[in-house]
Formats: sequence, structure tokens, C-alpha cells
Amino acid sequence: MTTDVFMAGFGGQGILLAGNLLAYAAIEQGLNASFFPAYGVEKRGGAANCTVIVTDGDVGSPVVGNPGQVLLFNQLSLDKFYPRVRKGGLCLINSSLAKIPEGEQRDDIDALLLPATDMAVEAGDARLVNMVMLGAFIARCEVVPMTAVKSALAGVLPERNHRFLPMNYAALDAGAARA
Amino acid sequence: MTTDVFMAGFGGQGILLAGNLLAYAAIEQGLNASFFPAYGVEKRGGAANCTVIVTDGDVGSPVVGNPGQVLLFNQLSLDKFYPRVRKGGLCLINSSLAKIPEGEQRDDIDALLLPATDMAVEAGDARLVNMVMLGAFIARCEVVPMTAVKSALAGVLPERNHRFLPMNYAALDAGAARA
Amino acid sequence: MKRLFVKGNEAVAMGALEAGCRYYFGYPITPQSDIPEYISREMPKLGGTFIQAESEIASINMLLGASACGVRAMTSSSSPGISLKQEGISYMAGSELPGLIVNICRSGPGLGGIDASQADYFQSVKGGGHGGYHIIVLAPHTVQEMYDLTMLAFDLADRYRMPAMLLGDAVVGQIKEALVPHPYQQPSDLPTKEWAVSGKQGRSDQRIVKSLFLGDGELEAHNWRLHAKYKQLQDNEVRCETEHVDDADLVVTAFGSAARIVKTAARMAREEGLKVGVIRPITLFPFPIATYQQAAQTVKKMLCVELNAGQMVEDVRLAVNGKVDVAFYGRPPGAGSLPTPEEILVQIKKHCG
Amino acid sequence: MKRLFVKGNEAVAMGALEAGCRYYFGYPITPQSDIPEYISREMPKLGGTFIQAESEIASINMLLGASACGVRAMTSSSSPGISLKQEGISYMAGSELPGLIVNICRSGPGLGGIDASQADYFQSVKGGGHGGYHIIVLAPHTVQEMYDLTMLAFDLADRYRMPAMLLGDAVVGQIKEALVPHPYQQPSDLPTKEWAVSGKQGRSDQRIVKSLFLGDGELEAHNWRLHAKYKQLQDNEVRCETEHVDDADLVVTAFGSAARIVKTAARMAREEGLKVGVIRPITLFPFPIATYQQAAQTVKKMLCVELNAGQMVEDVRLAVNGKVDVAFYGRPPGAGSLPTPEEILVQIKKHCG
Amino acid sequence: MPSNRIEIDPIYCKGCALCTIACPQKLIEMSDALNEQGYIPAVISSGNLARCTACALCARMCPDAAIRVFKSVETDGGQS
Amino acid sequence: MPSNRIEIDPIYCKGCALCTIACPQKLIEMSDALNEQGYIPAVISSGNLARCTACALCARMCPDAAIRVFKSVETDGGQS
Amino acid sequence: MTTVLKNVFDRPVSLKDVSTHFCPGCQHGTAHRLCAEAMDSLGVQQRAIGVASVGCSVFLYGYFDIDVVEAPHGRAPAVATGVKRVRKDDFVFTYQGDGDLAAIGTSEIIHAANRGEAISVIFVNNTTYGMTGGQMAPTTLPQQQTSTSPTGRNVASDGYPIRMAELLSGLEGVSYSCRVAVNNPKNIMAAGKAIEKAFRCQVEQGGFGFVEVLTTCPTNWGMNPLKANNRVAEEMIPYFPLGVFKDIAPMGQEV
Amino acid sequence: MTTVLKNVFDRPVSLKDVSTHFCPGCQHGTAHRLCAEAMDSLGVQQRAIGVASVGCSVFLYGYFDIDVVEAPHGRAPAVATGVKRVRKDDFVFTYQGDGDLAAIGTSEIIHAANRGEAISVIFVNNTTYGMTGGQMAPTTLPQQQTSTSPTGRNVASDGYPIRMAELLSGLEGVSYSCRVAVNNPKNIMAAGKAIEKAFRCQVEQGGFGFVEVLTTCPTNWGMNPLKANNRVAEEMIPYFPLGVFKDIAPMGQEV
Ligand SMILES: Cc1ncc(C[n+]2csc(CCOP(=O)(O)OP(=O)(O)O)c2C)c(N)n1
Ligand SMILES: Cc1ncc(C[n+]2csc(CCOP(=O)(O)OP(=O)(O)O)c2C)c(N)n1
Ligand code: SF4
Ligand code: SF4
Ligand code: SF4
Ligand code: SF4
Ligand code: SF4
Ligand code: SF4
Ligand SMILES: [Mg+2]
Ligand SMILES: [Mg+2]
Repeated sequence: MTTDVFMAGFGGQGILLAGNLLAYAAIEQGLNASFFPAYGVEKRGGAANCTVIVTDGDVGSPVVGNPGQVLLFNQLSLDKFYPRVRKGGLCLINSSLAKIPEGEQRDDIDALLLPATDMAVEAGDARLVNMVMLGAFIARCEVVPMTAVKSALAGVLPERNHRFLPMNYAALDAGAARA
Repeated sequence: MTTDVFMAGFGGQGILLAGNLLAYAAIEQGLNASFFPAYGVEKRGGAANCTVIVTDGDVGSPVVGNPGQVLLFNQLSLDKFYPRVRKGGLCLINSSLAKIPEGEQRDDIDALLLPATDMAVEAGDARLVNMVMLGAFIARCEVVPMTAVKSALAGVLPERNHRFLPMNYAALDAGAARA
Repeated sequence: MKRLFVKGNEAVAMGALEAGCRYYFGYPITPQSDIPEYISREMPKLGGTFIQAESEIASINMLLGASACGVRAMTSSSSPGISLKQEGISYMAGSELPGLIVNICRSGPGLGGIDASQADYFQSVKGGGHGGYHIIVLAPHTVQEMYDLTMLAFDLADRYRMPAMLLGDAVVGQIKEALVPHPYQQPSDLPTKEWAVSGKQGRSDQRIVKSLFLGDGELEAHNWRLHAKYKQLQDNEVRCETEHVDDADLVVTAFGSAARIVKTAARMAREEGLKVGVIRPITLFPFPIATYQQAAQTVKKMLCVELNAGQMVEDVRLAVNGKVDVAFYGRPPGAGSLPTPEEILVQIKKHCG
Repeated sequence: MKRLFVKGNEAVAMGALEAGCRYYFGYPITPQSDIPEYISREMPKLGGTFIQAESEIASINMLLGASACGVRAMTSSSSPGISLKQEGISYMAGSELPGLIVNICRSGPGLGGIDASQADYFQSVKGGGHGGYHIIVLAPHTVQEMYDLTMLAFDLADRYRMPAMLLGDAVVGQIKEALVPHPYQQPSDLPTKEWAVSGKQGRSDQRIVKSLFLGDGELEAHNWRLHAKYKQLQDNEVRCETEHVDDADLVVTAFGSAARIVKTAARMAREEGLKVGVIRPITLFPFPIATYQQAAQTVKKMLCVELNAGQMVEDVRLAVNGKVDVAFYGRPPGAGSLPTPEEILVQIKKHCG
Repeated sequence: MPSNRIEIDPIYCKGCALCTIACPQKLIEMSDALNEQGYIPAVISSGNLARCTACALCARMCPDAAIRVFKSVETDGGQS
Repeated sequence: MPSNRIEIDPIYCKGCALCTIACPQKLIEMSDALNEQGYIPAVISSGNLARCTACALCARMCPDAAIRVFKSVETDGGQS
Repeated sequence: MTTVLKNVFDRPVSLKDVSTHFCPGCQHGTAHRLCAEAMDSLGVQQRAIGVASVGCSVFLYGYFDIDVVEAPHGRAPAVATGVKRVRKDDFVFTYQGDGDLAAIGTSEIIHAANRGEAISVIFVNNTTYGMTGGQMAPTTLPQQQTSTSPTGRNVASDGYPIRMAELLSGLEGVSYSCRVAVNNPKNIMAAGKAIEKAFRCQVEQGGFGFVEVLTTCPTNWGMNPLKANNRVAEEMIPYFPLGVFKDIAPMGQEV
Repeated sequence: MTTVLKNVFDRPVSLKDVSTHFCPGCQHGTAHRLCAEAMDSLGVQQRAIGVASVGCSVFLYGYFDIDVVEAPHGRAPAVATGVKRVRKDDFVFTYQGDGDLAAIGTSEIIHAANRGEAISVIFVNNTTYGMTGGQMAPTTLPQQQTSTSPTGRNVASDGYPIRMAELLSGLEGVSYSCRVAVNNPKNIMAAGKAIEKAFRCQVEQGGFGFVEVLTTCPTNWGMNPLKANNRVAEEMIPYFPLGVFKDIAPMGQEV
């Protein structure tokens, strides 16, 4: 079984951290996984996206043309990548910042809109949007258990930031609750 | 008709000047000719040799494995190149500095021994050895007329050295006289 | 061994340190700067030397100097920096010096961009520097191979006394995936480095590391000696992965990152019932000529896929020598130009049809 | 026109000045130093600029700067120096800049020696620098061609807006023979250089000479544009000399100095009644593929001769694609390793047998 | 008489706050909301504007040339 | 008592004449015949040798390390 | 008598009306503006040719409204030499970072300076390789932590930071060499004058002018812009003193 | 009492018993001998590694009886850095011509010096590219005619000759930098001392030492050896003053 997850937004939304975390959690679970980032020249503000492949076999291509699982964090990403979601695939949309243009609604995919940025602000910081989205995704598509994600988070965050763990857990749960 | 001439000796014997001169004279005569020098790393003292091709057609290869006309100025050159003279070819040897080793005499070529360095000293300077050898060669193998060589010499020597022309002419003639 | 989650570039650094490399000389350039950054952190702990040189040219020449002393040493860079090293690489090849050169290839020509590229294939395998030499070229396609082939590169370089290049790209350099690190096992039959300079130490003979050969016929003989090693490499050191070639109608071939995409596409094709096999050269020099020749006996066609406008395809064509058609699909690299498996699948179908 | 007696290297310099080149940037290296020496004497008389740069790298980048201004400019060097220019050449290719680069090739690898060599063939035609570009490569085999092809190189470089290389060697560089200089005729249809920087001078648009392309798909598109030019070159600019190919059993092929030796050997063979033809590529890039393909229809075998261990032979094999066997004879260059016509004749007989 | 004025262009301002330390009168403050570019821009209150000397030190300090400065000058309408 | 001595090694001497200007006593001269290497070597006459102070300036000046210098010293035969 | 609002400070004409990609507080922006102001003031925009280097300032053409040639990393002075020898009457300048000029491009800057090329060089010293992620530069201060000197620059094996403005002033070909900072309005005004002087030195006398500008790289220093700006005065200027190290007429010219 | 002949001057042990390829009167030979003498005197021959450069001195290994690595043109300081970092206890020196060190190798010498590498550099300045046939070098004197400056070096476009010993002495990493000549016995003795001092500075203190040796190139100057030797005092020393420009303990060391 191979799950390919594509996430896109702008730098600062924590896209790369979320992708990293997902792949790491999968590996800790004994699965194979790859995390492949892509970002613009500008260090901040530019577009950021990444592809995570989780599989019990060989990872193979680190990129996919039509990913089965797509997390879109802002309008620009939605405009560019919504049409590329694989038929029958899942698409999570941060409705705080993005909406599907009139008449472009797809009914061949499973789309979940959630106001992730608003939820993140509610959870304490707009930058938690990545955790909200990831939480919802994990709830929808159990590629790895939520517990694995949470324990992986402690592994990827440097010790000095562990005080932020509870906020992140809460955001993950908030996302999951809305999935 | 193609004549290929190979000259070898050590730096300072004027090998390159002689080759240059011969090729230039041929070109002035309306023939085609190439002059291809080869010398060791050391600027002075090392081995020096050159190949001159004179032809009424295309020059073609600037090097020949078994040249038809060979001028050998010292022992080292003789040892190395005497065996390579083409069957039926002509070989001029500066017997002041080189002799054919016992038993290596070839009777399939036309060999001319002349004490060119001694003759050069006689003509005023050991360095005239190149003119002595060239003179003898021209006399033997009329690839270009002697007059052409002489007028070419004025062309290759820088103006300030024209006072040496008579000495050079004399050496050419001395060589020719012994051919 | 625990599986770690590691970036490709870091796996190179880890592999190098594990293989006993204690000298690194480099100059920053995207997308490989993780390598010097990792090594600058870890090398001092091992008592080794990390020098951030003033340039790529200085780096390759420091490598030349260190390698001349017989130690394992390396440099890493990316395309423009590798171009600058060409004279130094030629000198190392001419001086028969081992040493690892890592090229995490990015898009060009010129300043180009920082995206993954395989456009330095020719430069790597044909000798981008002057004088008609070759170096060993290994092409990892996973993080695990970034680690493993780094070690292998040191062994091959030492065995054949010539530089080895690890040719990656921004994809295998930047990707993170599982790595099972394992202890380096030095082959027991590696030759000792009797040629390395060390101060005469009482020896009667001098040791001289050089590439200048001026005596009559010396340089030619030296070159034939080098070429004899290339032949040995071809005989003994070819490494290549194949998948389902036996019953294949079409063989798709690719190296490095492109091979990952191709393998996925080939699996998609198999799922659709197409008889597709894959050949993935792991050693680009020596090139797996025999594998292609053998496949050419049975397959109907080959398709070479590269992240460039067509380079390795020439070596594939030379290998099969007209026996089968070798089609090419590739895109010059740059932002947004990485082909997807779906895209390759379309090509596969075209050539299976 | 009077026939002069001129050294090959000087013919390059003469041709360049005649073709209107007024900017030279170079660094001394044997066996090409006659070129800068000649130009340092003659250029000032023409009001041009001769700079002896601090290095080959500075030279190629000065050339880049001058060419960016739209003038005819050049650099010259020999193998190790050309290796150092690879990054700059890649930048010029990427920036679509014309400009002449002369390589009077010497033997390598490394410091090697100063004798004639053709071991930089791959570097020249496959793109020795990074990023998968090509440059125009012309291979003169006589002093006259050193002059003529220098002029042609400037024209082609300007027409296709890409660097051109004159690839000679120590034989054609050091040989003296007849040269009939003739006035340069600029082709009337050369494009004007609307892209050259000049200060805006009131223009509303900026002129930017660069090779960086970061937008999505931009660099790929740029590369395809470059490749479209390579295709145009292949269609329009191939130059090649053939001798007696029509009735030949064996075609011997070689470029530059090696072709002179080959031509003499082929004549010797013809004299002995052997049906031998010659193909001599004058443009190495674009390579005369069609000529070989056509010859492959009629000849029984081909023999490629090079002053190296086998490089152009790959392009010949790729051209004939297995249609006929292509044998190789060559010797890595160095002191005393220049093959003779007699030596080639032996090979010819072997392959005619 | 209108007071001097500075204009902080939100297109350019990246919220580095360097202008705030450059102003000898300490008239410039940072906003408390993100702007469209995702930065917290510098702002000047109209109260503070009234005290602006148009010395342009803020503008010179700004790395993004985001500030224009206008000085109120008396001119003889008829002449120039 | 034997005089000091210098030896000019014909293997090394290239006839540059620099030693001739280095010798404070002007004892060294150039030969008038080519040697085997094709150079005109430096020579010292036995007459001049007798005046040699073994100062070794000639030897230091020689770019080809062609000169060895020996100084006549008194030693107590029995000891070393 | 009426009162009007006179625009006493605006963006220079030679600078395009676009936002830069520089990080907040990055003083590449300041250096850019000062160059543009100097071109405006000398009236050379229409005959200016900029030579961009590789570093965070690689997008020169995006910000200056002038013709631009992009040089390979470190080679801007050689490229500018080629440009200037052709376009003798144009105004030619390079804009280079400290990695670009003081590391890989050492040879090119020294020899262009030594030849006394009639070009101007703006050298932006932020003690790090900004564009590639903050590696150690030849100008990185002793003990400064960077991504390739994680425990701080170790002078025993990495050497001391190079003072380029002083080094170049030892070359005969240099007409003007100075170091400025842009960390407060006073220094910025002095920096603007210095840049204008270097430019003028080319335009009026055909001289080689060099201005080293100390700037911040908040991102790679891991500091906010204000802290980064403070570091300039606290750590950089003490090691890299501001001042004019050379100011003479070009070689062979009468003053 | 007996009188015996004591050998008071002989070829140094580190110098091989072979004739060199140098032209008559070429002072590469002198510089070679002085290096060999210094190695003998410090007793480091058995742990010496020489780094040869490309130029007339490329055959270093042919003349010194020590281990040798051949560097590409100009890169000897980088090669020596690699060697020395591995062989910390060995004695490592480069021997470079003025084309090699002051032109193509500018960057490598400056940065090796700046890092304070524990190596010694012998810099043989003969104001020309000897090996390649006498082209103009960065050290060619104003008006000097060479094969690429046929009407004499034109300082207006070629710049002034670079004074490397002075330039390098401005770098923190340099412990010892001086210029010597070998045009008379007195200078030769001083030169020998300077070379020994530079070597000792490495061996005893781990310092970077630099000795610029002014030498003749009779062949490419078109002069006989005596005339060439005179030129050193008459033309070279006035432009390239002899002297010690720096003499300190290595960075971070107590004297
Ligand atoms: C030949 C080459 N080597 C390395 C690089 C990678 N590179 C790009 S910019 C840069 C250094 C940037 O630092 P600096 O010059 O100080 O400029 P800054 O970004 O700090 O302004 C480097 C090493 C390159 N593009 N080309
Ligand atoms: C990359 C490269 N460029 C150029 C050369 C040619 N070359 C050989 S030696 C030399 C210069 C020699 O001059 P110098 O360093 O002054 O030494 P000298 O011979 O005068 O002692 C040059 C340019 C080369 N071998 N390699
Ligand atoms: S112009 Fe002067 S007073 Fe006004 S806001 Fe700016 S710095 Fe303050
Ligand atoms: S200095 Fe400029 S960019 Fe920074 S906050 Fe002030 S106005 Fe904004
Ligand atoms: S040792 Fe002194 S005195 Fe004797 S020959 Fe030599 S220089 Fe003259
Ligand atoms: S100095 Fe030496 S080489 Fe020169 S002439 Fe005297 S002994 Fe001979
Ligand atoms: S990385 Fe540093 S130098 Fe580059 S734009 Fe950002 S702050 Fe400026
Ligand atoms: S060419 Fe000059 S430097 Fe070279 S050996 Fe001869 S005299 Fe010495
Ligand atoms: Mg910087
Ligand atoms: Mg020199």
C-alpha cells in the first residue's frame, strides 16, 4: 500500500515541518517513507510545497503528478494544485485562506474544507495551521496513527521547543475533531 | 611530386632555421610546403628536429614515418633516425659529429657523409653547419633551386642580420660543392 | 541497526565519515551545502579536518594534496563548482590519485537554477576536463545509496588509484527517507599506498606525485596504463539494477532520481499489463554495457529517461549498437520541470504501442 | 593575393583581426602563445584591446563581458587552461553570448605534455562545463583553415548567438605553410545585436545578459530554445570534406591534424589499389551525421583515427547506428606519439583485408 | 499651514523597524496587524505626523526605500 | 703547506661567468673552449689557485652549485 | 505666499518601483538605494551598465533600471573589465558580496584593481554567505557562529577575517578605497557620499573606486533587524574600521 | 701538526647530484641551492615534502632529494594546505614563479597566507613567465618589453607590477614575509638566512613564511647572464625593495 501526500502553501505555514513529521512518524512505525521538499528562491514568503510518500514497499518516485492526498494551505496552492488531485483522492483545503473558484468544484474527489488558520489562531498561533491540517488529515486517512505523529513531534522538535508540544497536540486534535 | 625532408640534431645547430628556409623557398617558388618543428622541453641543448614537405599537390601529413630525404646533424639523431630513412632515400650525415655504427651501414639508401661542422668552422662559425648541410642537400636533390634558397634567406633573416648573408651563402655553396 | 530519517546530502556526509574520510575541503553551493554543514559539525569530534576553502578550485587542489599523502579525503559541490574543478580533476586523474568528488547536480547551463538536474552526465563520464581521462562515477538513487555508494566510492578510488565521483542531484540530495547506517568494512585486499608522499623518512627512493611526462613515449605509456584500469573497471566493477527485464517488451532505463520516477512508472505500466522492464545503471563509469547488450537480445525497444535533453542515451545506443531502437524522453531541468511517473507512463505506452 | 608563409597559430590571430575582432583576453600557455604574442603586437595598431589577464578564468569572463556588449572578442588557450574556462563557457552558452574560444590542444591529462593531442574532443563537443549546453566546434587541419575557420567561427557565433570554439592542436598550431589571406566578407544577413548592453541610452527596456532562470518552467523553455538552435546548426551548418567515398570499401575518418595524416595514408592506400575514402568533419559540432549515414549505405567498414584513445569514434558509431562496423585506431598523445601515415596505412590494410 | 508629512508605502515596508530607531523624534511605531505582504508595517500616527520635522532620517534609514518625505515650505505663489 | 682549492665541476658549469665577478680576487676566468655540454666553462689557473682565500664567494654565487671550496687548515694530526 | 508640500525624499529614479526579495532589515536594500541615488546624482543612469554577482544581490537587474550583465560567482571584476574596455564612455560598476569578492573572486578583484580598471566596485560585507544559507565567509568575525563554523570561526585554522578595503588600498591601481556602514542615518549619509565619490572617480577621472559597505544579514545571523543593526556597531566596526584608505588621482593622471 | 684541505663549501645534501635544465646564469639554480641548504641546516630533508608549481621550476623533484607533489599552475598553496593538514609534522614548502603565484595563483596564495597555514613559500620573481617564453607577468617592470608587451609594459592599461611580499604582509596569518635577491654573494647569504628563517618559522612555530627571491631570466630578458645579473640591482631592486616586511610569531602563539 502506498499513500502519497502533497502539501502546498506559502513559507511560514509550516508545510515542510508537517511533511517532515508525517514521513518521520511513518518511518518510526516501520513503514517506508520519503519527504521531498520544494521551495522558491526566496527564503521567506515564497511558495512552499512537499511530497510525502508512505508505503510498505519501495518508495519509488518522490514526486507524483496526481497525488491521492492533497493538503492545500492557501489560494495560490489551491488554484494550482486542486485540479491535480487524483480522481477519487482526498483534498483538504484551508478554507480560512482559500476557496474553490465558482464552477470549478470537483465531484470526483473527496474534498474537506476546514478553516484551519482560524482554528490555529484559536489554538494560540496562526502558525499552528500545519498541525490543524495534519490532524484532520490523519483523522481522515489513517496512514499512521495519531499517537505516532505526536510522539514523532517530540522527536523532530528541538528540546528547547518542547514547551510548545501541548499547543501542537491541541492543534492536531482540533484538526482531527473537524475531519 | 612530393619531397619529404627530415632534419635532426641538437638545439643550436640551426635545424629549425634550415627547415624553415627550405619550406619558405619552396613556397616562394609557387610550390606547396609545410614546416613542422619538434623540440624538447629544454630551450637549449635539447634535441631538435623538423619535417619539411615540399609538393606540387596537397601537403597532407606534416610528419612521415620513413622520410625520403634525411639530414642528420649529430650522433644521437643518427642513432635514432638513420634506420628510418626510406628505402631508396637520401641521407646526409654530418660526419664531423656522427658516424654510422659498425655493421649498421645500409646499402638500400644513398648516404652522403660530409664533415659539415668542420666545414662550417672553416666558413667562419660552427653554427653555419645548417647551411653547409642544406647546401649539400639542395645540390643533391633539386627540390628548389639554390638561388631560391639564397633569396629566401634574405627574407627570413631580420634586416639587422643581413650582414651575415655572405657567410651563409658561402656555407651553402661549400656544402653544395661537396655534394 | 536503527533506521534513521535522514536527508540525502547528510547520508553522504555520514557515509564518508564512516568510511574513514577525515579530510573535507569544500565551498558552499546550493543544493549540497548540507554536506559541508554536517561535516563542519561532526568532523572536529572525530579529530578530522574540515576546511571551507576560498573556492572550488582551492578545494579540489587541497584534495589533491591530501590524497597525495594517502589519506581518504573528499570535496563536494554542485554543477558550476564542479566545472571549476575540471582542471584539478584532470590533474588528479593524471597523477593517479584517489579521492571523492561529490556533485549534487543542479540545473544549468550557467547560473541556471537550483533544481535537480542530470545534465552533468557527459561532464562526469566523458571527462569534463582535458586530456582524455575517466573517473569512476556512481549514481545513487536513494538516501541509503547516498550512504552506501559513498563508501564504495572510497574503496574503488583506492583500489584503482583514481578519483571517484558520486553524481547525485537536488532530488536525492534534498530528499529525506529511511537510512540504515552500518559500520564500514574495509575490503581486506585494498592495496597499500606505497606511492603516497610522507617525507622520505630514510627511504632511498623519492616519492613523486605528478602528471607531467615528457620523455619520448612516456605520456602515451602512462595513458595506456590509465586506460588499462578503465578496462579493469569495465570487467570487474560494473553495478546495475534490473527489474523485470527478462520478459519485457520495452526496457526503460534511467539513473539516479530519474530512475525512481521510472521505476514507479514501470510499476504502473505493469499494473496495466504492459511488459516493461527497467535497467538502472549504478555505475555510470564503468557503464553497464553488457546488461544492455543482453537485454537488446530480447526486448523490442528501449526508452531512456533523463533529467536533461539526452546524454546517457548515447551510451545506451553505443552499447546496443543499433540492435534495438533506443528512444529518449527527457526534459532540461529547472523549476517545475521534474517529470512525474504519470508523464513517463504516457511515454511508456507510446513506445509499447 | 600573395601567398604568405605562416605559422598556424599566427593564422588564427590574423583571421581574427581580419574578421573585425578587436578584443583579445588571454593567458600564456604552450603551444598557443604565438596567438597572444601576435595579437599583442598587432592589435594596438588597429586600435583594439589586448589584455593579458591574470588567469584563464579572468580571460573567459572578460570575454563574457566584452561579448555582452556586442563586439567580436576572443580568448585562446590550451587544454589545462580550457578546463579552467568551463564554468565561463557554460555561462556564455547559458547567456547566449557569441565569442571565440581557441583551444590549441596539448597532451594530458593533468600537466601531461605539450605535444599535439585531440583528447579534448569530448570536452569540446559534449559540453565540458555543467548544464548540458553545446557550443559550435570547428576543426581546422591546415594553416589556411586556421585563418578561414576563425572567420567562420565569428560569423556562426554571431548568427546563432552562442560561443564558438576553434579546436586545433600543437601540429596545426606550430606548423608553417602557405596562407593566402583574403579580406573578410561579413555575411549580409547577420542579425544585429539588439540584445547587447550599451547603457539604456533612453531605451525604455533594460537589456539584461544572464543565465539565471528561476520562474516555473522558464529554465526548461530556455534550454529547449538552446536545443532548437543546435538543431538549426545540424540542419544548416554542417561542414565536412570527403575524398573518394563513393566507391570506397573502407572509409577512414579523422579531424584536424589526424586527418592530414589519414589523407596521406589513404592516398598511399589508393596507390596500392585499395578502395579507401576519407571523411573529415570540419564542424565537430554540428557533427556531419548525414555524411556518415550516407556513406554507411555503401562502404563495408569505417576506421576512425584520432590523436587520443577514442572519442570522436563514438559520434561516428552513433551516426551509423550499427549499420557498419566502425573500427578505431589512435594513440594517446605525448612526446613521440604522433602516428605516421605509414602506421595508418598498416591499419587501413588490416581493415581492408 | 499643513504639517510636514511622511508616507510609508505598504508595498515596500517589510516591518524591520529600523525607521523607528532612526527618527530623532521617535514618531514612528510598528503596527499591530499583519499587512497584505504578511509583514507588520511601520506606521505613524497623525498626532505624531504633526511633530515631523521632515528630516528624512527615517527614510534614509529604511532599507526598502519605503518612506517618502514631504516638507511644508512657504513659496511665493507667483514666482518659482 | 698546500694552498686552498676550488673545484669547478664541468658537469655542472654552464659558463654563466657569475663566479668571475663574485671572486674578490678575480681569480676565475672563462675558458676559451666549449666543454662537452657545449658550454664555455669557468676555469681557474693553478697560479690563481695559489692566491685563493677559500672565501667561497664564487661558490655561493654559482647558480649551478658547480664549485666546491677547500680550505687548507692546520690540524693536530693525532686528534680529531 | 502659499505653503506647499515639497517632496524632500523619494525613491531614486534609477531604482525600479518594485519590492525587493531581500529579507526584512537586510541592508542590501540600503546599499542598492545609495547606488541608485549616486547614479541619479551623477546623471549616469542612461549610460550605466551594472555587473551583477552571485549572492543575494544576484537580481540586480530586477531593482536597478539600467542595463545589466550577470557574472559568474566571483568574476564580476573580470566581466566588468570586458564591458568597460568596450564601452569606455559608459559607467560600469560591480556589486558584490563578501563571499563573492573576498573568497572565490579574490584574484579577479585584486587584478582588476591593480590594472586600475575604470570601474567602481561596491562590496557588501555582511560577514557571511547570505544566499546559500549563512556559511562562513572570509569576513566572518572571530568566534562568529555560522552554518559551517558551528562552534565559531576558529582563527587558528580558518584565519582572521580579511580587510579588503585596506588590502586593496596597497595596490597602485586603486584610486579610491574606503569602508562605510549603513547602520544609522549619519553613516548612511557618509556611505552615500562615498559611493558617489567612487562613481565620480570613474566618471570624471577614469579611476578604480572601491567602497566596502558593512551591512546586516538578520536572517543568517539569526537576529531580528534591530539586533542585527546593533551588531554592526558593536562587533563589525571595531574589526572593520570605517574610513578612507586611499584617495588619489588615477595612475598617470595629474590631479 | 699537519695541514689538510677542509671542504668549506659543497653542494647541499638535499640537492641531487644532477645538472639542472635551467639556462646558464638562471638564478632558479641559486634559489634551489639555498632551499636545499636551509633544509640541510634544519635537518628536515627526511620529512620534507615539496610542492612544485608550473614554470621553469616544475622539475623540482628532479633536483631536490625529497618527496614532491606537483600542483596545477598557481595552486601550489592549496595543494600544500592539503598536504600539511595531513602531514602536520612534516616540513612542507611550495616553490613558485611570479606568473604562478602572482597571476593565476593569486587567490590561493592570499588565502593560504590568511589562514596562516604552517607552510613556507619560496616565490621566485624574475619579472616574466620564463617557461612559456617570456610573456608579461604581474611583476614585469614598467616599460619592460616582453613577448606580450612588445612595446613595454604600459602601466595605464596593464597596471603596475605587484609587490607580493608587501601585499601579503598585510594579512594577519603571515608570520614572516621578506624580499631578497641573489645577485651578489652578500645578498645571497642574506637570502639563505631569510629562507632558513622562513623554514624555521614553520618547523618551530607552525607559522606561514614567505620569501620573495628576485632572480634573473637571462634567456627571456635577452641578456647574457652578467648583464641580467646587473639588471637585478639596477632595475628590479629599486622597484622591489629588499627587506623584511613582517616578522611575528604565528597567530595565537606566544613569542
Ligand atoms: C561557482 C559557484 N560557487 C558557489 C556558488 C554558490 N553561491 C551562490 S551565492 C554564494 C555566496 C553568497 O555570499 P556573498 O557573496 O557574501 O553574498 P550575500 O548573499 O551574502 O550578499 C555562493 C557560495 C555559485 N553560485 N557558484
Ligand atoms: C592552467 C595553466 N595555464 C597556463 C599554463 C602555462 N604556463 C606554464 S608555466 C607558466 C608561467 C611560468 O612563469 P612563472 O610562474 O613566472 O615561472 P618561471 O618559469 O618564470 O620560473 C605558464 C603560464 C599552464 N601550464 N597551466
Ligand atoms: S522625517 Fe524625521 S521627524 Fe519625520 S518621521 Fe522621519 S525621522 Fe521622524
Ligand atoms: S525601515 Fe522601512 S521597511 Fe523597515 S519598518 Fe520602517 S518603513 Fe518599514
Ligand atoms: S674561494 Fe674566494 S678567493 Fe677562492 S676563487 Fe672562490 S671567490 Fe675567489
Ligand atoms: S658561476 Fe658556476 S656555472 Fe657560472 S661560470 Fe662559474 S662555475 Fe660555471
Ligand atoms: S539572506 Fe541575508 S543578505 Fe540575503 S537577503 Fe536575507 S538578510 Fe539579506
Ligand atoms: S627561461 Fe628563464 S627562468 Fe627559465 S630556466 Fe631559462 S633563464 Fe631560468
Ligand atoms: Mg555576504
Ligand atoms: Mg617568472
